[in-house]
Amino acid sequence: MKLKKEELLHFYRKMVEIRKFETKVVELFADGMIPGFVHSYIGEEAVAVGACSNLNDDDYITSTHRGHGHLIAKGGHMDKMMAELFGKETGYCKGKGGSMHIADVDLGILGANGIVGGGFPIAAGAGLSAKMRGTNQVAVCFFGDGASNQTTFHEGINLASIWDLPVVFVCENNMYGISLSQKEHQHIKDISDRATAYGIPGVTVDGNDVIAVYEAVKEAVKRARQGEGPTLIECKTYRHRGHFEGDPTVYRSEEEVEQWKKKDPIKRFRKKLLELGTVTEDELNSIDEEVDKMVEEAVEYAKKGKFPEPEKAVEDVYTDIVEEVRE
Amino acid sequence: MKLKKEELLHFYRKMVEIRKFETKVVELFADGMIPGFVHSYIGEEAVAVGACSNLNDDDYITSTHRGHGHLIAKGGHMDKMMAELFGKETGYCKGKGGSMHIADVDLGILGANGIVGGGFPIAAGAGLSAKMRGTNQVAVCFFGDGASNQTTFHEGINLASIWDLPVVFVCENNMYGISLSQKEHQHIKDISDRATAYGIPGVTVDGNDVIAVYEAVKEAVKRARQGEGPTLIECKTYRHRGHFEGDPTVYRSEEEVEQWKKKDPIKRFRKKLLELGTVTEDELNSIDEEVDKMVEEAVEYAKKGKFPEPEKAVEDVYTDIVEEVRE
Amino acid sequence: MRKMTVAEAIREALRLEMKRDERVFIMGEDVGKFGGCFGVTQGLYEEFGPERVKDTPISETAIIGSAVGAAATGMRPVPEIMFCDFLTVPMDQLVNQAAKMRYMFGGKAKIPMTVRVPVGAGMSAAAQHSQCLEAWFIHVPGLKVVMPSTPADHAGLLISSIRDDNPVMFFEHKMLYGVEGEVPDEIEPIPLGKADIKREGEDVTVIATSMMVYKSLEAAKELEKDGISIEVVDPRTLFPLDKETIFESVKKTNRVVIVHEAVKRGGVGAEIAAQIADEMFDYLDAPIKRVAALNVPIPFSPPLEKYVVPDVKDIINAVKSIAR
Amino acid sequence: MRKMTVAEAIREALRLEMKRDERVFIMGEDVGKFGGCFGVTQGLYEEFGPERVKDTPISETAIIGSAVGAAATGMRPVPEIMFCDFLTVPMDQLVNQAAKMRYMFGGKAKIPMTVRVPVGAGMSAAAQHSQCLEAWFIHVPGLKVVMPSTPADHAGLLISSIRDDNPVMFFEHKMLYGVEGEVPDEIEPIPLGKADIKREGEDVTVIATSMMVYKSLEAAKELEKDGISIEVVDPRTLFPLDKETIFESVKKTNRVVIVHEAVKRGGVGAEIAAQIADEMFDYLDAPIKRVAALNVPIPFSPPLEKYVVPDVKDIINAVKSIAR
Ligand SMILES: Cc1ncc(C[n+]2csc(CCOP(=O)(O)OP(=O)(O)O)c2C)c(N)n1
Ligand SMILES: Cc1ncc(C[n+]2csc(CCOP(=O)(O)OP(=O)(O)O)c2C)c(N)n1
Ligand SMILES: [Mg+2]
Ligand SMILES: [Mg+2]
Repeated sequence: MKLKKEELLHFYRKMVEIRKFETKVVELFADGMIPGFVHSYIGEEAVAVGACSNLNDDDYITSTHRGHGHLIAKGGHMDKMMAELFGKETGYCKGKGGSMHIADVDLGILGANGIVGGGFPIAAGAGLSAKMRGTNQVAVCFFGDGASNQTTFHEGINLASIWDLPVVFVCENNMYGISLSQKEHQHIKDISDRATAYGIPGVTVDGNDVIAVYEAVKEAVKRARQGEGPTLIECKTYRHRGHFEGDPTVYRSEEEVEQWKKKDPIKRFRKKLLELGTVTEDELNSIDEEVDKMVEEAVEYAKKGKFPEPEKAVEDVYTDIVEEVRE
Repeated sequence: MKLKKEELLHFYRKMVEIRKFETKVVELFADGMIPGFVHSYIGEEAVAVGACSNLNDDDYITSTHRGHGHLIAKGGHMDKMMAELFGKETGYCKGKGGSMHIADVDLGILGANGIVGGGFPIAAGAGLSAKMRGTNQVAVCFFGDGASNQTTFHEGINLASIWDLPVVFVCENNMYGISLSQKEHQHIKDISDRATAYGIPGVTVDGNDVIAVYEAVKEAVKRARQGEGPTLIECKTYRHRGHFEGDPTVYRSEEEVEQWKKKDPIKRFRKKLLELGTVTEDELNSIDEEVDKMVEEAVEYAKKGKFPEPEKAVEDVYTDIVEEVRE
Repeated sequence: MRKMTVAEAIREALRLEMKRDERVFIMGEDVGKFGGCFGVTQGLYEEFGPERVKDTPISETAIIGSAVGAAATGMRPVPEIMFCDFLTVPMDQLVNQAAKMRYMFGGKAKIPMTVRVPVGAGMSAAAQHSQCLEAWFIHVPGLKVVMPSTPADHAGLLISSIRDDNPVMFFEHKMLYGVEGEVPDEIEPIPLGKADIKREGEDVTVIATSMMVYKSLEAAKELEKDGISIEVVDPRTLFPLDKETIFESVKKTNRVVIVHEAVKRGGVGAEIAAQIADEMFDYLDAPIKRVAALNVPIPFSPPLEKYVVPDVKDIINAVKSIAR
Repeated sequence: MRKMTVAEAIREALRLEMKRDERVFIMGEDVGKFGGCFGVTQGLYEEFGPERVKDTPISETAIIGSAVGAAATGMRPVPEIMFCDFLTVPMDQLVNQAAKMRYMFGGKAKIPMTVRVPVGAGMSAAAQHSQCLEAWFIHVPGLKVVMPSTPADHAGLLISSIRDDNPVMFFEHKMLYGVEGEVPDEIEPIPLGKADIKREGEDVTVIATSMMVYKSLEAAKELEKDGISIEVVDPRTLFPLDKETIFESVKKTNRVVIVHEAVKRGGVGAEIAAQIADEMFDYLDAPIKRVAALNVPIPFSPPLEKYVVPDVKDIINAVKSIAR
């Protein structure tokens, strides 16, 4: 597949956005600026970017507890994300959601999700809705290797398969569900093999190769838009950091981490771009700098925002009932 | 495989027991003697008998809403079953369970189950327990084609697969989950294909051929007892009657039913036995007559029993707390 | 006015809303050509076709979860869960997704879906097919909970539920499906959060839901013979709860019996009693009584089942125990 | 006596029972080499090995369901569900299988399993990681429900739960894991169904659970300054509930405040209030007050979370509103 330069640069920029955003988040978390849990996406950027680069603004995604990357890749605004992580009223969810619940429904982002596997049937429902409304929207459902053992995986994909729903199930196989390695939590090597159970195509790609992800998802999105139903795509990748910030990662070896860091999706892609000669080092560096600025601005925005007034806690439970929730 | 005559006769007898028991139940239900729901096993006898003939008394089974056949095949007593169906205190569950909850834990029968798919993890747990206690017991989990789309299918089998639990998952694919045909509820033809998702063996057999079922399960039980883990066996079969008694079966054609009735597992097996020349018509007829008598006795037993005293309703909720459940 | 059964009233409400709004659709197990396990959706498949009356696999999690996804993206699904007892299966999608999504997103989503659920004992369906679990759902902020009694209430409240922009749990008693009652020729929405006084009375307020409204009305007749006049208040929606109407009645009678079919411990009656014991304390002249199922799983055998579930006599006894 | 945190006390109880009875085993997500999401099972994997401290896939339904199967066949599993909020996933196995199996089988099975579940807010874990859902389970006949506060109570009650032949839901507050207290050198089982008076007092009975016991004790100190003496009753087990102790206290004070962290509507406080409003009506001199979380999903941002969950001040205000 021939990719245009601007596409390649888009991949690069988005991956760098995620990396730098996440790097900053890790820092701020350590500094006590971000409450709650933070699950870093560092190392997995090629998946979100490769997948979402196939989507339009009105296409849907469902995300996970490790959602920042998906949100940025789908076009989510860094400033509102950061403000949400801080718990500010200027955040995406007015401080009510936090890292695990950031959403931007207008951008088709149906939310990060604190429930492992929560997104499967929701994505199927978004696909169903698109189909019933006669649009050609698709829904991409991101999930982890661990999530592939949840109840919802089975029911969500089965439903999508029988109704030929326009859904792409994108597995981020980072080889661990918290401390449990894939070998320990399932008896298969390739999660894409599970596609057989639903009579849908299943493919495994190098999840640290943004172009490989992009192309696999492109094909799946095409099928979906043509009414040919869902696809299961497994992207083998790795999280550089612990499961959450603060995880001592006793369950994996330093060597393993180092091995994977060598396959860093951004470094690899940068090298490839330079080798191809399509772009210059300067171009890439200036992207890096632009992104640095974006992240700084996002932090500024977040810091500037106010914490929500406590009384606002009673709003947004229902569309119509507010004060009565006190009773 | 060479089967001894007594084995063959055992298959025949057990299938006839189920058929005659069920035929009587249908009659009694129509007469208003049996309250609640009744799901007839007629037409599927070869599955229960073929599978359970591999089991010892201390092996386990988990059954379904369509459980009478499994229970009889595992050695359950017809009289206590019938009394339970009548709701009598002399029944297996003292009238508390009814058709969907008959159990005989001493015979390893961990209960019929009113929740579709309820048995998968329970069977895995029984297998785990056997393994931890160092016995060589196995657990057989019966389930329908419809149940293969439940949450529990996925999690139960996955668990059994990673821990090499001694469990055999026996699917009774009777082509419908109530009104929905398999074609409509899943996008695959052979449910045994789902074994791929767990890296375990999957086989499909003619579920109306008791010997085929027997042999497939034999192999699986052997694997299980040797610590090699679970197997998924799909038995293609058909229920002659509606989903439950009273079902108008608008969703399938008379022709289809007739086709399958031609493949009646008992008629077929009887014919085969006679062709093989191992048994005489007289021998089979006398089994038929013995079973007729058994069923009559079971009905007598059931009729003779008393309904439970209403106050007994508060017993058996807990092992220790009784009267306090009124509060 | 015309006569309709509860099942017919529900079906008519579904029909009207599906005709009025093409975003409304039905999904569930055997709701299509089979017409529903209790025949409630009969004819709708023929009228609206398989796209809008969707037969699903036996996958309650997928049913509710896909309804959530569809509702969040512009549709108005009306999923059915075949028996209340099976709500245990898709609880996560109901409780952690449907109920909380709007809030977690800071008000930036709405989930207009109505989950229809048959509840109740009375047909020897035993422990896994007879429960009333509505109490769980009033404990889940973000959900509304409706539990009607008459055919007219089922129709009017179902219409409001479907038009509501929030997830609504709509509990129907399976033994009421065949019960007849008057239904207006033009079915109008009945607002959620408005109780209905099913019978006026002076001496004791009986707050009853679903099937127990009928049993309370029967009890009322018996009690009248003894000179005791009860007021039967049917909350109809358990959240929002019409405290005003309930409290007005308590002010008048100063005595309360709460009746529901769910097991007593932790049931909705506890919440209603607690609200009265707090806010109406000064008006109370007697202990607040609850009549509900024994705290046991529902047994199969008819004499046991009958014993466990509250009946007219239990209501009469409770009323008499506190009547002046 | 020695000092231990709640986490240590739980761990010690697990250790003792696993040493005493080889049928006892632990299973759950990351309970093994990781030592549990909150570190509670740390060291047990090393001591008892992977067979008895089983790391499971992220499959709550399989965890609970296989525990049921193991319990029914001679083992005594102690499964852990990582956050109370995830109980929504295996609800069917808890409610329709574990709780009802014995009954449905006519008393011919026992299901000795103890489900350990961290509850509660306080760490900005937001709506899907902060709930207290114990109320659902008192509404399920067949289950016992334990919710301790002090380290000693956690230890003693966990031992009893593990030895109990029925399925027990054991709720631990995650913000209490680090809280220290005295624990006997010989840990003895504390019987289920016995409340504990954490502080004697004369004027108002405060019935509080879990974390709220601590907040009530703080409130007690403040209130003392105003001359109000509260008796803090910790039920410790929500079913069986020690009505006797609670009622005795009410007889003495004639005034009741119930405090829990779960949202108010449909919470356990409703049941306790309802029982008092029925059986203790004649002893009551004031409305029964409940202090509980607002009826909203738990929000993320610290000021919001703090506002939603009850604190010392809320308890003080409630007590003052009814104190003589
Ligand atoms: C239903 C449920 N169970 C458990 C958890 C706790 N938990 C959060 S993330 C996680 C691991 C998920 O693993 P995986 O799906 O592989 O995603 P990854 O974290 O590796 O990206 C677990 C167990 C949860 N949030 N929801
Ligand atoms: C969780 C759950 N959902 C739905 C039902 C209602 N129900 C009872 S039997 C049945 C069909 C089961 O189909 P299958 O598994 O193929 O078994 P079969 O009846 O064909 O033997 C359904 C939907 C149920 N009992 N439990
Ligand atoms: Mg992972
Ligand atoms: Mg079937």
